[in-house]
Amino acid sequence: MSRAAAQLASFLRAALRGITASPLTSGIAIATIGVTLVLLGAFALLVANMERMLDDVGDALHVTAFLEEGLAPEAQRELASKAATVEGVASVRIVSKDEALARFRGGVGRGAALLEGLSENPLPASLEIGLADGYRSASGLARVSGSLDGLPGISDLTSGQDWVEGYLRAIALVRGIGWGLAVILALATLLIVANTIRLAVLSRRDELEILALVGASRAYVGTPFLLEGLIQGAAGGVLALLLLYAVFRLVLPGFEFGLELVLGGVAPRFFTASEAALLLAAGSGLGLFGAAAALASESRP
Amino acid sequence: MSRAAAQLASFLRAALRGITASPLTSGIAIATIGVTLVLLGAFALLVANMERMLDDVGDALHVTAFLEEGLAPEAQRELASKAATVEGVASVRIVSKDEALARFRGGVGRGAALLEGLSENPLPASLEIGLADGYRSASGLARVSGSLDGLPGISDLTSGQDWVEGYLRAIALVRGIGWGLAVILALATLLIVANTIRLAVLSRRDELEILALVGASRAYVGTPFLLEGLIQGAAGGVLALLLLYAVFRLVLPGFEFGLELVLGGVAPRFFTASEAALLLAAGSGLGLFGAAAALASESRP
Amino acid sequence: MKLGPSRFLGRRRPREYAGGGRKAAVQLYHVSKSYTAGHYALRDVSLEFGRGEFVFLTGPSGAGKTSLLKLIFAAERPSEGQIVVLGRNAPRLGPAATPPLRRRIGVVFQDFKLLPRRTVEENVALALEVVGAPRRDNRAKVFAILKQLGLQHRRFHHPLSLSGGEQQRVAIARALVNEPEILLADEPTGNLDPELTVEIMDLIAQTSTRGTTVIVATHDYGIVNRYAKRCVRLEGGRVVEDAPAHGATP
Amino acid sequence: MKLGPSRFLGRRRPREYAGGGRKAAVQLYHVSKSYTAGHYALRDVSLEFGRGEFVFLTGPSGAGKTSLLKLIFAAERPSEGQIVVLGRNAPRLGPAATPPLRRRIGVVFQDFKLLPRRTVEENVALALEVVGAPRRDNRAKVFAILKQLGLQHRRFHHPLSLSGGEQQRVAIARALVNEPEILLADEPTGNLDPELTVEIMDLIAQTSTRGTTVIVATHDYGIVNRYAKRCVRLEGGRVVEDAPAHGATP
Ligand SMILES: Nc1ncnc2c1ncn2[C@@H]1O[C@H](COP(=O)(O)OP(=O)(O)OP(=O)(O)O)[C@@H](O)[C@H]1O
Ligand SMILES: Nc1ncnc2c1ncn2[C@@H]1O[C@H](COP(=O)(O)OP(=O)(O)OP(=O)(O)O)[C@@H](O)[C@H]1O
Ligand SMILES: [Mg+2]
Ligand SMILES: [Mg+2]
Repeated sequence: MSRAAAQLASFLRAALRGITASPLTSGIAIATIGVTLVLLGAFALLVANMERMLDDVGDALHVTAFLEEGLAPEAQRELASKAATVEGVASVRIVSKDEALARFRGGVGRGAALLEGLSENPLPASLEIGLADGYRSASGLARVSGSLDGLPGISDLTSGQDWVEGYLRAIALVRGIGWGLAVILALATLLIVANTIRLAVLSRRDELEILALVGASRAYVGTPFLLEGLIQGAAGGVLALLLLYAVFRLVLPGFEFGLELVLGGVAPRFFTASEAALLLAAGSGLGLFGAAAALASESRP
Repeated sequence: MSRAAAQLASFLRAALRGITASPLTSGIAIATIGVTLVLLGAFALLVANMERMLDDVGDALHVTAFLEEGLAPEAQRELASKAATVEGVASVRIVSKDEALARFRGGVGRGAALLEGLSENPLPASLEIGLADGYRSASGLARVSGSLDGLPGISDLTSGQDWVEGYLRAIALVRGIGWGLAVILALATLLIVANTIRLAVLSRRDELEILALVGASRAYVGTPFLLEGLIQGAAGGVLALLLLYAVFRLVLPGFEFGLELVLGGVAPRFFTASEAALLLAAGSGLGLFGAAAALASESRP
Repeated sequence: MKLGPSRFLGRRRPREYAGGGRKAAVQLYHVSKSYTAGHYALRDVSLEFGRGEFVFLTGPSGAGKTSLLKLIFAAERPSEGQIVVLGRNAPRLGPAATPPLRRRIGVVFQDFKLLPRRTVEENVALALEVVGAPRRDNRAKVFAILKQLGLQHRRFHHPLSLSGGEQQRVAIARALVNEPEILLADEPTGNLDPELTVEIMDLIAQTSTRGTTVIVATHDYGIVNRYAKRCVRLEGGRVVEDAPAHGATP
Repeated sequence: MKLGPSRFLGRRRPREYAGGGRKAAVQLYHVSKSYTAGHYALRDVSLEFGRGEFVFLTGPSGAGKTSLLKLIFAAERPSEGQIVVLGRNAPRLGPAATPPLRRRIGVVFQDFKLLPRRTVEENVALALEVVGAPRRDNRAKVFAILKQLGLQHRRFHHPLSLSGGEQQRVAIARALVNEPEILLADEPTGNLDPELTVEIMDLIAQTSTRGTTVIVATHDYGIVNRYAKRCVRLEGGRVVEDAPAHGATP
């Protein structure tokens, strides 16, 4: 056991020597990995925060059921509780005629003061029906609307469905593009990091050859190189995390107001500890992979 | 002149030999450059198309000026032409009381049929005032509103300005984030490409040294290396363009419907010839820069 | 019936090198080596080197001396023929079995093959580390061999800052430090002055008296004559002379 | 008044090496070279080599032979002293002036320094291309010199597939092909057999009769004695002997 530890220590020493012996090559490799992971990390953060915002928008989605004129408040309440039992309904809120008028006025602006002269409030009372998680889609919306349509006392359901459908699709697309780009970026990162490590290792192929000629086993030759890749990848990951955190802490607060508008009041969040660990692991794994690929393309008996 | 051409030809031959002599290293370098430029190019396309969509949204932005009750159609037209002369106003459209009611009904849905019983149309006529290019911002909007406020016959201006302001800021932020990310990506590309070329060149530093010892001038040693970087960069650029075009032609049409929603009916466009040339030039320039940096870090008398 | 002849051929082969060889360190049977089609670096070479034997390998430039040494420590495979090294069929060894064989063989390469990023000490220690020997013991051994070669004051230098002769001595130290069963030395004194050449050849000769099989490729007939050992002469890839040792060491 | 002495020093220097040297190809004045503080590879060396002169440089391993040659073709700068090569102050030349000087000097490096990615022919042609000579003429010249060195059949090979002696001959061909004014050869026959050594040394000696200054660092006293030329012996970085040529060529 202590012998294995000694062996590992000597491999580590060899790996560190490899890194420090050509500081320029190593520095370039680490910087490249760091920059690539910054890109990936920044994008992951953007998508994650966008997801949360989209969830918020989803919360705001609802079906409006206009009630028949002259329905008593008690009957309205009864209808509301009935609607709440419909599959796919998460919440029901009663909007009275007065509340509807007040909202209308707010929407049309001061010009709506002209409505003051009306003897009667022309707007109907309605139910604002929130959708359950699985139903925040065009098809879910249609299903819920269908179920509600039969209830007595409901005169009409929002026909804004076309628009909602489009809106939901757009959101799905934005989400799709976001994740699609993230996947492409991840693949690109993989390629770039692995290749950078490969280039760094390739520049030392004569060393590999000499070691083999002196009778070094594959493990003896390969382990320090793999460790070197791992260390460079991890160093790139740390660099990326530090950069991202610095930007998050120092730069973002300046855009607080704008961010609130884009994220809709959702406070932007940084990586959780496990996500940060994942980024580090990704860097290390990529470094390892690149070194292994370089080694494989060089190995001879 | 023919001697210079012969010299250039021999430099080119040396550069190509350098590339083909280590196909793995060159291949890796070209692939890395290609992937990085694909990222940059894809993002540039996204931002460019988004810009066009935002322009479209900007076109839809307008100020609504509610007119005093009982203003004769002739007076309305006069007011409209007066409003059109105000600085920052691009277009003026008269919305009559009837049209306003029709729109309102459309907005509230079938439930609005309840309004039918009304003896009088409670909604005011208005002017829909489009903004000129430089005025599609919160401050521009306020300036135009201020100028219009004094005109006789106008009872009120849209107080939805708060919302518009927020909306415009959000758009500015999206635009800002888009360009910010593009700049970061461009810088990352610069670093990655330049570093990749550097690594590829560093692996041949002994060759540089030997050439210098044999009495080669700096130009003789350096030119083929610079050409090599240039060629690799250009090859990466071509690779990126081909990949992007393939995605644009083969993959995007599948998402046509979704795209229309996001881009608001604007057909997505590919690079213009000069933009494509710019991408190529960027690749070549980066390759050249990387090679020059590598050379500088190696050069001795 | 048609399969007969080839079957016989198949059987005949193992017999050809099955017996003997207990005391032989290296056996070559009808070995040929061709790097490029139509041109042979070695042609039908059959040789046997016993354990503890000291052999000079001579011949003009391009005769195939280095090629022969490369075949013995499995850096190249023969185009034809069989090679048995320390009882193992060298060219047939897989990637896992080759390193252990190489660790029993010390090689002084014609172009030294030192690691430029490691110090002299580390380069020499490499041969020990590769075997997995504990670090502590290594230092003493490395120091001892460097001292014998007059390099102890250079042990923390890097190979590129050494003179040609110093580099050559580091290569010799690396080959000797492990007390290998076979020592292959390719032109080991080409960069050394006559006094040093004698000193170092004496050192190499010593190892052979301790049981190491030593094969030295050289152009220096001065030392060939001085030691009066067995001398194999190659020319154009063929063995043209195999003169046995003729007398005691000087 | 206080500035006086240093001014005088400033003036004195140029005078020291201003005169003479018209016929001298290389002049060294009190040259010392130290790579690491406290240790001198060369110490207070003053030498002059005339145009067309043939000189052997001998001495034990680590004596400073290679260092001396490196100073002459401006691969290293002296720690102290002055060096004038072909009328130019070699160590003071900037990056633009060094290459033109080097093109007038042919060097056979102790470790060959061939480009592994170019063929033998291309490696030799390098010395001509660097001067900017037209391609067509080069081929004939390269072929001629390769033939003289017995390498014409190897001209499309890459250096790594050559034997040690073949590589050394390529290095010699590259140094000679340009008919340099000075030829520096560092252990040029360390990997060659005696017959080839004589052939190639004869070739090198010929160039000196054609006006090239030849400086050959070697351990091979056989050839030193054979040619009976001027022989400078270094030991521990100092010139310990400077024996003039003693007789006609053999
Ligand atoms: N780049 C360097 N850095 C540090 N020390 C060096 C360097 N080059 C040479 N030396 C040292 O300077 C001394 C002289 O070296 P040099 O190469 O000139 O010897 P040499 O006479 O050519 O020896 P050999 O015959 O072994 O080639 C040696 O002790 C060597 O270790
Ligand atoms: N890797 C290779 N590829 C092609 N040809 C090779 C290779 N290695 C050696 N040769 C050729 O094989 C022949 C024998 O080479 P080898 O290195 O064995 O000669 P050598 O006896 O060691 O010569 P020297 O004394 O010059 O070192 C030479 O003609 C050489 O060009
Ligand atoms: Mg050889
Ligand atoms: Mg030397």
